[in-house]
Amino acid sequence: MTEQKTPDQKAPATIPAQSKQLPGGLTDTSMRVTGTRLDPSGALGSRAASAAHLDLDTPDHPYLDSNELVINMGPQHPATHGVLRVILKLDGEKVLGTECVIGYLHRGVEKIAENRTYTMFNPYVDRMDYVAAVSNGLGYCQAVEKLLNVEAPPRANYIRVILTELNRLASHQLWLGTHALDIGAMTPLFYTFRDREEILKIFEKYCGARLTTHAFRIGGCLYETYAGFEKDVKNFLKFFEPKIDEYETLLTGNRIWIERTKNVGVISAADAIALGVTGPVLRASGVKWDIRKAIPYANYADFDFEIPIGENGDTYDRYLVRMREMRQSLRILEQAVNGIPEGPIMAKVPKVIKPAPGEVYHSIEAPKGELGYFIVSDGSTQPYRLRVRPPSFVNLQALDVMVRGALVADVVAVIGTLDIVLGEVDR
Amino acid sequence: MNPVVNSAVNAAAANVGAAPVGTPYFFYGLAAVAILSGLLVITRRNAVHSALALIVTLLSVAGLYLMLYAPFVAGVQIIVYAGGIMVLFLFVIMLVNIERVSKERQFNRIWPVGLVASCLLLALFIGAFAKGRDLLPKNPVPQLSEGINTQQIASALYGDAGRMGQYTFAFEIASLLLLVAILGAVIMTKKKI
Amino acid sequence: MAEESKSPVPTPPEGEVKPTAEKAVPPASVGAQSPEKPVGSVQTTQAAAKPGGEGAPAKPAATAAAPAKPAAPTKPAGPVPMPWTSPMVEKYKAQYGSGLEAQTYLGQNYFSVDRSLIPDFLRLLRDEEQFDYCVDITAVHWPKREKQFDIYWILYSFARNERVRVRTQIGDGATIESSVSIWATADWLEREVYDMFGIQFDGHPDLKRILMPDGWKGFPLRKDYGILQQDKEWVQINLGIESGQ
Amino acid sequence: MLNSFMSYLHSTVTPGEAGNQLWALIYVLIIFAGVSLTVMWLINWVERKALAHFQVRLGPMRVGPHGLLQPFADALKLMLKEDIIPAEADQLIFWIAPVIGLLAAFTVYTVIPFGPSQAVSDMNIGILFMLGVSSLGVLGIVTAGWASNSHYPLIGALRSSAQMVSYEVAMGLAVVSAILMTSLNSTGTGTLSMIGIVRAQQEQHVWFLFKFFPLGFIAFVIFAIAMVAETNRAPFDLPEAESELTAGFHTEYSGLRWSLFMLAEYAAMMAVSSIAVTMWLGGWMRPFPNLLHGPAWELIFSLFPGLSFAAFAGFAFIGTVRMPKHSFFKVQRIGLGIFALVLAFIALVLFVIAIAGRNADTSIAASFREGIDYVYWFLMKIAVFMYLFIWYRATWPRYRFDQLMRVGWKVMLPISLGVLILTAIVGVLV
Repeated sequence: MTEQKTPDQKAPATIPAQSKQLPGGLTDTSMRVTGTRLDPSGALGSRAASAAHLDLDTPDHPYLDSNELVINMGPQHPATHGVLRVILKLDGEKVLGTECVIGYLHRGVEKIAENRTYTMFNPYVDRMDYVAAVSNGLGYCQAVEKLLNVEAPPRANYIRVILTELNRLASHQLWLGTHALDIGAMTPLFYTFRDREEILKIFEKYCGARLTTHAFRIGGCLYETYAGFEKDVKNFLKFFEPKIDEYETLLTGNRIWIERTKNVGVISAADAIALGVTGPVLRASGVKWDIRKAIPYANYADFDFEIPIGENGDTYDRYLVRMREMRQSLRILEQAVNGIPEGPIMAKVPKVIKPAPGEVYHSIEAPKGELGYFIVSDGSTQPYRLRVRPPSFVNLQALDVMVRGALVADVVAVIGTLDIVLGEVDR
Repeated sequence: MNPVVNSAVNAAAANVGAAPVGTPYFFYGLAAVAILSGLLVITRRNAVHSALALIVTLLSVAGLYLMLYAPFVAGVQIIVYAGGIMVLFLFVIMLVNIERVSKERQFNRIWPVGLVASCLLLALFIGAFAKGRDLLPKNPVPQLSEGINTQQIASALYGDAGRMGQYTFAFEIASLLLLVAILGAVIMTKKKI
Repeated sequence: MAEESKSPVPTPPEGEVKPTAEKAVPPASVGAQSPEKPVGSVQTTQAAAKPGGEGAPAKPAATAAAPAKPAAPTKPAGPVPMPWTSPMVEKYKAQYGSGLEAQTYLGQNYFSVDRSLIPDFLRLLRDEEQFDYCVDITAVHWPKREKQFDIYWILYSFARNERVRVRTQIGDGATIESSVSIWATADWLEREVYDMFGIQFDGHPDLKRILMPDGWKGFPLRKDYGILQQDKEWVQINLGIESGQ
Repeated sequence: MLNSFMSYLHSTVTPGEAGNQLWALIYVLIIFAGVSLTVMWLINWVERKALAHFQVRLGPMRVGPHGLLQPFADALKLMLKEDIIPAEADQLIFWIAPVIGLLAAFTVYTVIPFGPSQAVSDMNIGILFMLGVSSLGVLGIVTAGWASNSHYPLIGALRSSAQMVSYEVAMGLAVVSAILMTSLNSTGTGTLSMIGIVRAQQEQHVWFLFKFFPLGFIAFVIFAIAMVAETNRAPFDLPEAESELTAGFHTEYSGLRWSLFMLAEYAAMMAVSSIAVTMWLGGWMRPFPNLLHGPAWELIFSLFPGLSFAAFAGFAFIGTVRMPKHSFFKVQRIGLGIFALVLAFIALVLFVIAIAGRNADTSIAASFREGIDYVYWFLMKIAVFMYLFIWYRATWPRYRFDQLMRVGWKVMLPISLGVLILTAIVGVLV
């Protein structure tokens, strides 16, 4: 996996250049779809044929057989971030192939949605990506607002942006801590949790909940900001800036950290796009694409911030991209908290939400990637069909492509760097 | 090792160290352990058990060396055999499919040949022991301090200041042999160099 | 097929009133559209960011933020689908004729294509129109129709910064071409559609349940799927207790 | 009997040399008890507290004042835990494996010189013996991993055996370069005996750390890295990398057997640290024995043990005072106060001995003072290494296996070999 340097990784990803060579799916050497036919010999072909490519009965070569060891990582394993089960086929310590077995946490969120009214379903979305609950709520509320064709008032948008960016920070902190712990550095975990606490305090003071914050309502926000909200956020900004430097001093220049992450789990931009990978993983491969810029929602268009991108699409770049994203979030927060206007926080929304028959797809840039809601309304008070497009689920699909030929330790590193939340993968 | 020990005998007769305690008991104990574990080595079906028994044998032999006031040899025995070789040995054995091995018949078709060979070897040993009894020292091994054993081995192998040692040449040849063996192993394992 | 894909949203019985509303709204909406600030801001930013996007066709999207709020329960007089016109659409309409309908609803464009055009149409979209990112594949179950399933491909083009939906309809038990060879990401997405709706994808390398346990009976997201007795049965068989409720 | 008992107090040789079986036995018991207690209680507690404060936590605070009794509680818990042997495991070897590791770790201590006469025996192959026996420790790990008959432990065992075997090479070469330095004396013959090595540093008036600078220093660094890998500590703790192999070779172990593994690991840490101290840091010698000598300096340096214990007592007293005045903390405050008093008493005794034995005659007090000084400085130097072990663990990520092997074979082996050759050349030239 080390020398995956297709030219499109180099240049800061001018998209047409990529999409020219995208036809034919993956352009990478180690995984190939020749033309438009699936080539089963190519790694992607065998990857897709997930069960077929690792025959799970133990090999029966009598003597000195150290290869083709099939081990079962998870569902209870310290490094799988929940109940992910990865079946590894190893040659010694080299990974020949993986298969993800998911669904242990499946709660049928989409089925529940069809039996709840739009308002009643709002809290459920927090339980999908419970690390970034506010983002989920924002996506859902805005999708329903789009269906109703109402627009949240400016002040509500500012509050939404502030809380969402804070939540992005919280999610990235949790990712950093657990990722570093997987690679063996215990200390950053405690630093990040110490600082994440400050964010959760703000959430708690705003809406009373720390993790599954049912913060937003369809049409705006239910709660007005508490007294001193701005001051809290500003204090947090002052408090958190040096903390990022602290994390970076521990990791960014650390020789072992670099050796463990550079050229590990490389995925080229073309492969990332073909696999539908979004979020920091896609940006680390050099694709400068962020829904906050491309299709701005809320009032992200009012803020100026950059989209950090990487070059090699390896674990180290993903790490750097997320670290820079934290700093960008701080920029957004600073502008938002200074420019927060007066005014109503709730649009005029009917008591009984009863959208016209129709369908709408709305997606936001969740901390983990594109979080989309596809809602079909039949004109009743309940969604006729609500489809969640979870970033973790789609990103996890890239795991096998990224760890092929790597070592067991790299599998752990890559699972960490994909930043999956099983609650969202399984829904 | 014999000449080394002899030289140690001559040289160390002079300086008498502390009186060792319970020497015979230690000797018989260690010898018994060595023999028993040696038997285990060839009787156990599980290869890992045999390997562990072999390690015990080697360690007790090292203890015997200590009692012969040859601590250096004992140390080398522990490091090289028990510490180094046996670990790699276990390393290999672990990758063998134990169940398969233990199911197999323990004697293959040519066991009579092996029996004959071992009988011949036994006869050879007995003959050597009978003929060469006078080679063995009459009186029990005299006490000699272990304090100079290492230095004696060193001078025997490398020679003292200036003068070339008794066994320097043989020693270097042996090391060359080892080098060849290492290269051969590398070439065998590497498909292409 | 044609008259079905005419009806923009698959209309369950109570939606029959819509055509009237269709006629009613647009003129008012065009008037009401210009002062719409919030959506306007979105359009401008997109125009600034990249050409096309949801901005250009989003004009009807601005229609009638007003009618939504009283939400007359009986008559959902909401925004209505408008025909969607763009060079791309013209091209494919010329190519496929009646098999393809292009509409836009709330500023979101979608094709309603005949099942026979899948997957060639998708491949054309990827190869010619640079829709190189398959956002999502999902389905909707309309038990009352004789072609029970809508299948959606939500596509996005980085080059055009534009998102379209492709919708087709198939009947129960019918199969449809897999698009794994077009977008690798379709693998798990199609597996989930199969898991939840029981729609067979021809040519999928490994079509099996992904979220539900392998031994699961039925397809949960179908409208006629009885949650309780399925759950009871599963619990009794696998956990040996009376009921999980 | 009693005479021989008392007479040995004046002896300047180890009981092994003096053939004094009684004292040898006493030393063995003292060392075993001391090492077990230090590992189980002191190092365990210090590691948890230090790690916790590295990581902005408090660490154990409840069991005993500042968690001082936590290790005992854990040990009790581990002993009372159900002793599980997996059904598929190889019962015999599963049972033997921890014992092998423990034996290997503790046998080493027979030749560690805590002082010129404060060692069980001074084998003339001391360092050889230490390396050999400590290399037997891997047998325990390998057999444990194999006997568990499970995938993760097997991988852990293979990793650790490969790792230990490959790092012993660099370790041995570094040690040899230090042994070469011992031969730079009048007779021109070096020694392998631990005490002899320290004596050589004494004669040459320099720690081998600074000998032929930077050669000695490089060799020391090589050894200091290799010994971390040898004891499977972070950042080389691949055999028990919890994020990949859940717990590595002792995944299937629990309760007492698991604690035996831990005991062996920490004992091995202290053993290798004492090798480093003996080889490069002048063993039991106090700092600057030949720059600052004379009765005044002797007295000052002999006050150090008492002073350090007094410092501990002071910390404990501060803690007692600063403990909240709530009745809930009453017991803990009393306990900490008693602990402080005990420390203060020890300090007092040490002061008394230091004063009483200040003039270096052959009185029992004098020999006591000397012995205490030797052991004190030796343990202080070991403590530095133990703290470093903890520090590494708090700071660094974990190496990957191939990187570990690369570092061992492609970096440290050539360097140590070059250092060895250079040391030989320089030694011949001077």
